[in-house]
Amino acid sequence: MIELENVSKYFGDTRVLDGVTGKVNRGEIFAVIGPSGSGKSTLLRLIDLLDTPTGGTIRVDGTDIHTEHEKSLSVRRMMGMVFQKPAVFNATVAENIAVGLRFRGADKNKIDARIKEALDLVGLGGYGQRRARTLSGGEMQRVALARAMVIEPEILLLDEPTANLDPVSVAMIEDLVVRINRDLGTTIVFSTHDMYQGQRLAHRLGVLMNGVFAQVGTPREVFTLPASREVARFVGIENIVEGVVVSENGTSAVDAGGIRIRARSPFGAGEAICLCIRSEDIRIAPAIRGRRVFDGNILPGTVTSVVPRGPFSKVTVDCGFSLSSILSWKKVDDLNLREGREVVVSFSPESVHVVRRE
Amino acid sequence: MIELENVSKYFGDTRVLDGVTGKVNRGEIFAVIGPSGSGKSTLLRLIDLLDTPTGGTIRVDGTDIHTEHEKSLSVRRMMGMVFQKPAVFNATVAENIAVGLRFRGADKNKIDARIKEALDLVGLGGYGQRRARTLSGGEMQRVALARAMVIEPEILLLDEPTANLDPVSVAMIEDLVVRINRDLGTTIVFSTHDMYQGQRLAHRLGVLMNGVFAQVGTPREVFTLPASREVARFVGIENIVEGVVVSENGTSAVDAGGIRIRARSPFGAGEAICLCIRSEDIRIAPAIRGRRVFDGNILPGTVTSVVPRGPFSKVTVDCGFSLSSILSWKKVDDLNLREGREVVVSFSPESVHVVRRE
Amino acid sequence: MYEIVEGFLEAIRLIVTLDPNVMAIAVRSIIISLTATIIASLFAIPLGAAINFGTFPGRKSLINLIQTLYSLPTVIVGLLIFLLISRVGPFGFMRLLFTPTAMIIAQTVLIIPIMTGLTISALSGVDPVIRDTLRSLGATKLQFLTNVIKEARFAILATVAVGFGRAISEVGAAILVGGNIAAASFASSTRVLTTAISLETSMGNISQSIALGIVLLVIALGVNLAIAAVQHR
Amino acid sequence: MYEIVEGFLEAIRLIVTLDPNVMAIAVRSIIISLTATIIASLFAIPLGAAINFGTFPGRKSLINLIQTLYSLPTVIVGLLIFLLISRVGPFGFMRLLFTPTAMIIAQTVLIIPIMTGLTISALSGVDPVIRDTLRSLGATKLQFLTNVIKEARFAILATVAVGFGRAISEVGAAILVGGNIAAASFASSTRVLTTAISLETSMGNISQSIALGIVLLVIALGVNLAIAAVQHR
Amino acid sequence: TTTDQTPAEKQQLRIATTTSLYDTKLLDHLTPIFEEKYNAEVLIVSGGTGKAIEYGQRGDVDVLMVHDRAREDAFLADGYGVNRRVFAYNYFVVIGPESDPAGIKGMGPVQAFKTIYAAGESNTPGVTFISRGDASGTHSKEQAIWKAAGFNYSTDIQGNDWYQEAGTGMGATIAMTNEKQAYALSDIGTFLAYKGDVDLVALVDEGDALLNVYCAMQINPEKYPDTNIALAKEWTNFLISDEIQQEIASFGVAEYGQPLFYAAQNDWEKIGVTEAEVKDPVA
Ligand SMILES: Nc1ncnc2c1ncn2[C@@H]1O[C@H](COP(=O)(O)OP(=O)(O)OP(=O)(O)O)[C@@H](O)[C@H]1O
Ligand SMILES: Nc1ncnc2c1ncn2[C@@H]1O[C@H](COP(=O)(O)OP(=O)(O)OP(=O)(O)O)[C@@H](O)[C@H]1O
Ligand SMILES: [Mg+2]
Ligand SMILES: [Mg+2]
Repeated sequence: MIELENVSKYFGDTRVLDGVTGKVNRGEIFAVIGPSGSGKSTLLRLIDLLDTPTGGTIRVDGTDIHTEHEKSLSVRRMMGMVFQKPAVFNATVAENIAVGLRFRGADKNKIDARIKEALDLVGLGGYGQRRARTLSGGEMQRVALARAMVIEPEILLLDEPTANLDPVSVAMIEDLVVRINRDLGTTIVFSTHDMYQGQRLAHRLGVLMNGVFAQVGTPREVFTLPASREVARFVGIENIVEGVVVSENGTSAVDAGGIRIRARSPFGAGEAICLCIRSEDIRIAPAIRGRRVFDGNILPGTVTSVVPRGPFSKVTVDCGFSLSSILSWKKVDDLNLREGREVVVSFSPESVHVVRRE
Repeated sequence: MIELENVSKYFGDTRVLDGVTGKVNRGEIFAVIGPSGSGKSTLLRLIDLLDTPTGGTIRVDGTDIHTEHEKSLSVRRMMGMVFQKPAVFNATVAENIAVGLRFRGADKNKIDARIKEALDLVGLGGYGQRRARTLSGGEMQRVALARAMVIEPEILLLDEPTANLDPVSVAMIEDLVVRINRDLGTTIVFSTHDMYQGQRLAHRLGVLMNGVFAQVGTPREVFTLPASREVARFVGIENIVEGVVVSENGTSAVDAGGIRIRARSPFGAGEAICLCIRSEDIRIAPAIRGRRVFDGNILPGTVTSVVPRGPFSKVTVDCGFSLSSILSWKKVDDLNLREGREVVVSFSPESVHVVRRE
Repeated sequence: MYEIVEGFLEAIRLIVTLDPNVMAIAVRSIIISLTATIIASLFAIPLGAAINFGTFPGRKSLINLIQTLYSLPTVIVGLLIFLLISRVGPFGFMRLLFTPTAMIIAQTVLIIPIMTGLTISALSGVDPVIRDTLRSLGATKLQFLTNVIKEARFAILATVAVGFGRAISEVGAAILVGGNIAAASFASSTRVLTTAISLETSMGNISQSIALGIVLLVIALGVNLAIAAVQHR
Repeated sequence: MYEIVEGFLEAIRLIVTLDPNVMAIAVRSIIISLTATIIASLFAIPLGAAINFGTFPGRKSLINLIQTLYSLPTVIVGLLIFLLISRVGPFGFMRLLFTPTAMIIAQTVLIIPIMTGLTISALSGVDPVIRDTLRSLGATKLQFLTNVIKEARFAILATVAVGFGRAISEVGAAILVGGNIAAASFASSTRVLTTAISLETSMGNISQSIALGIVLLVIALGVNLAIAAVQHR
Repeated sequence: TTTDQTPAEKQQLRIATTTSLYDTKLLDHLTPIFEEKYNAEVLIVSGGTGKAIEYGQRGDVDVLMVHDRAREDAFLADGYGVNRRVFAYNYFVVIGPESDPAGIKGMGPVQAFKTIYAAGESNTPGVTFISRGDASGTHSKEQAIWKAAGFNYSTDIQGNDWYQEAGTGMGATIAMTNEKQAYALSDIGTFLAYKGDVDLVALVDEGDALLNVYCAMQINPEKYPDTNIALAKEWTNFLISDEIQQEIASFGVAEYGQPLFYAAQNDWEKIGVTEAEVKDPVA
């Protein structure tokens, strides 16, 4: 449906995109995730013909949209976009939502029906006659979504569509996005800085970093097998430890600052690598003397901090290097974890993901 | 430091705030959380003297800021604010940050030093000469934060300060907020729709709903003992089950649509209540026949959905009513959970929080 | 100074008694200047929009040129139109000179530059996200323009107010191509308020001039109130 | 039509040869209208800002009144100033009539309404969040105003361009209070380009009028280029 | 003109004059001579007769130069002016298209006006009369001729379809007359200035009724003591001096092939004024 071929965009001397290549399939939900300033908005704007790439080609259904100007309008009418900081027209909410339909010459009854439907869908039923300018940030965002949605585009581009919303509204919008995709077959490309949102919604995601897609894949691939240390960090792997592969029988061993860690890796001895371990995969137990039956990595250490995080606590242990684990509050209380306490940290070789260090 | 007394704000006939009462202590980080449109921005704007309340009093250090007009400027100069959709001046980034200092007549050397320092703190070192209008959403937000920060206000008001940021930047900003509070003793009031952020940063939080603070308390209080069903829902308690208290010996029992549930509650027999149970506290086991040794609630049911959520999966079980649990992917695989599978759901009476139904 | 007071009283008298002579002149002024303003708007607003949103070489120079034309003296506009429509001019056959039509043409030409320039200013003030939103909603060029103009309606109508103000208050072009004729029939007369004021002034009737000036301002007030009513809708 | 061509050639000749007579008139026009524009800006911009950001009863009526004054004919402005500064007027003792100072005063008064009105438009276009940001950064009233104006500098300078255009192109007030005097000394003369054009026209020298009109436009172009240079900084 | 380093030392003389006189450039020709002779600076403002008189009445000028006997007398009678001196005269002309549809060529002015009236009333094609209609000296003269022809101006003449009031200056009126190929009354100076650009001819240029007499008056120093009394007197005397009378008589000959003005000095009887008014220097 959408093919990006070596797309680049410079603003003056600033290279924002520098050879983005990828493909979004028809009917797919594709997330563009990446740090602030990585060019997510820029990429979506290029797709929506709001800006011109410095180089490369963007094809929609085979049409090179930036050269075949005579098709511009029809290409654009295939798409709907919600901007990162949406702006509303100085009119009522209903008139705001009607704009796209009016552009397409829809008749009044149809427009009215659609507006009502859309407002209900985004949870703003009854807001039709309000002046859009007086809405709160989150309400505006939902109006913008409704406005893009009512035209039933083939491609929906959403630039951080829930950045201003509370969790209940986020859930509602996410639900809506999934339903639009499922019921209408709309191809959806959205950007987000919330990788969990990427994971919840997207069939595939592209991680935009340093002007290119550092990795494209299913959420599970990206989350469990990040392609690089940066991606690992970005997708929330909190434990990233530098080391060097030391060849050994069967599974490889890694030397991380003098400490031996067992892991599976495709890299040969002597290679500089990073170990990525999710907090959830790290267990913490009281520092009981004596050997425990566990075919993995067991490291003694000292708790350095315990901080709340949602319904959990994040416990950081110094065992030569820092490792963090996520535990329920109850567990923290049960184990009586606090700063300075001696514990053992354990994790299996399978939960260690190894990436090359650059 | 800041006292809100019965503060109300109507826009025409719309009652946005309708008697907000509360107190922010000196040196405290106070979060205002609440759904979209609940009036968080409105409240912050009233504190920053950008709008006038319809009724009630706001006192800062004992000064009724909305009546003692001669003190307006000095009160305002005690405060710095970052807006939900920050706007930058059409000038360079450095000039943007300098504005507040220039207003206070700071000298050039000091301004330059502070700008550099602030840019480094928000991770925009070297951006000083960029035109602020060309920044990305997240970059602008950070400029706005730096701009409010350099004036070293006694009170910092942040309206959803990280709504446009990626997780790495969010972590950086959160860190910064904590440091400003700790190192400079700045009182910080921020609004957020991310309750986990509220929890991570705030000493206390106020849950704004229907025009009032539905609950004010420490994060732990609000998260574990929400004052009402709405608060419970808002702070992410996914399992909320309606029932009626049925008196019994010792701990009370609740009848939830014919199913008996044991819980501790202060309510008398016959009262209509809601049971709030965190997903994390719900265990799922294979439906093994025979009695298990567990002094709690054990309910048989059928899995209705398994959806990924971050590094976990959310498993929903129908056991007369719906209950969801959060399990690691590995556990889901181990138990072979998928739609239609029969399981038993268990949770302890202690993990049930009971609120009155209204 | 007593002439000012006298002028005020005279103005009130003229308005209250609906002095037929003055009313005819006032009505002619309104018809001519309002028509010119409407025609000029039809040119200037689309033109301003095209320039504001266009990306063509020389765009900035064009804007400078338009701003320069703000300074075009009304007499020069009058002269140019005069040369074009006088009997020996290229459009002489239309016999337009010294008719209200000629005055409408001259005033239209006179205010097009300033209306175009102010339209550009007004539109350049529209939030870029609004512009992007319209584009992304699939607006055709025309839909885009009408909607951006609608969004900037406050400033655009202020532009119209400026145009009308300039049209109804100018005298140089009106007198050159109109001639300030007081003929027997309404349609062949070309005396409007400003040319009448200028005549009274040249005759030394200061209070009569001021009275007519006040009548003109009353008319302008009416037109502006009408514009404001549209603006705040 | 050949007058237009002739006017062009004559304009080129006047400019190339720096015709001393025309140069004196042109320089006088620039001095007078630029001074008037600067003085008017000093009044109109703060006034416009005060009205735009003020919340006082009658604010909307005041804006309507200002827009109405766009239509104030230059002759009426000239007459009012004339009555004030003529020998028997209240300021007659200052002997300002028929001096360039009087012309500056008249042009200043003439363009203050439009500059004030356009300043209001310009400032009302500034993003409300920018305004809130300035306030929250602890701006005093003055700091607030200067910074908002800086933010709206594009539109504000466009306003200045409009004011200058109106000042340099008007003739009614200039001739009434200035008198179009061609005296032997530069300082006592009050002939400016527009009054000279009007004189040439009344004498039937159409191509000379057009030539002077072109000189005027060249000056306006220069001023606008200067304004544009500031605008785009 | 000598360039002057210290203009403050120079005395200034302010003169209000009617447009028709000013536009002939006669004054531009005379002032340098005066300025040199009296080390003065002359400031001239021109306007319609009414406006010029207004300037005089308010004391904004030192000298008034007009050509409207009736209003001059009123001005003097009201005590605003003193020391009127007549310095030049010429004749108005009745101009019209060469085709002359009313057939007035060669008639006397009064007869011509009667003929135009008759032709206008009988709707003769192409007969239109354009009047200045601006209460100027020329307009006054036109009204006087209508009166002399036996008509009541406001009831018989104004409001007719063939009679249009231009309400503007002489130049614009000539342009309009040319455009409409109509008749009009013009001063000779302005007509000569326009002659090359228009298809109009002077159909009637003789007759006492067309007499156009220019005078200068000093503003009454008793009313406005701080006018420049001395220079005003000098100016008046300068105008009626022999040397300047000759300048006036020869002015324009080079350019138009005929003089624009006649010197008043020796023709006081012909133009109906006293000898004192053309000859006696102001004391
Ligand atoms: N018009 C422009 N001129 C110059 N630089 C620009 C322009 N627009 C964007 N940029 C720069 O390009 C980079 C990418 O911007 P973009 O808005 O695409 O980032 P983003 O990934 O959407 O970031 P965020 O998550 O903060 O919204 C940023 O560094 C930004 O400053
Ligand atoms: N000027 C105004 N006129 C009318 N209604 C307004 C105005 N400003 C805000 N509101 C309404 O007040 C309510 C609260 O707005 P506010 O911006 O304070 O909400 P919020 O809690 O900050 O929401 P969000 O999380 O979406 O930013 C909203 O329903 C909004 O539409
Ligand atoms: Mg972005
Ligand atoms: Mg908000």
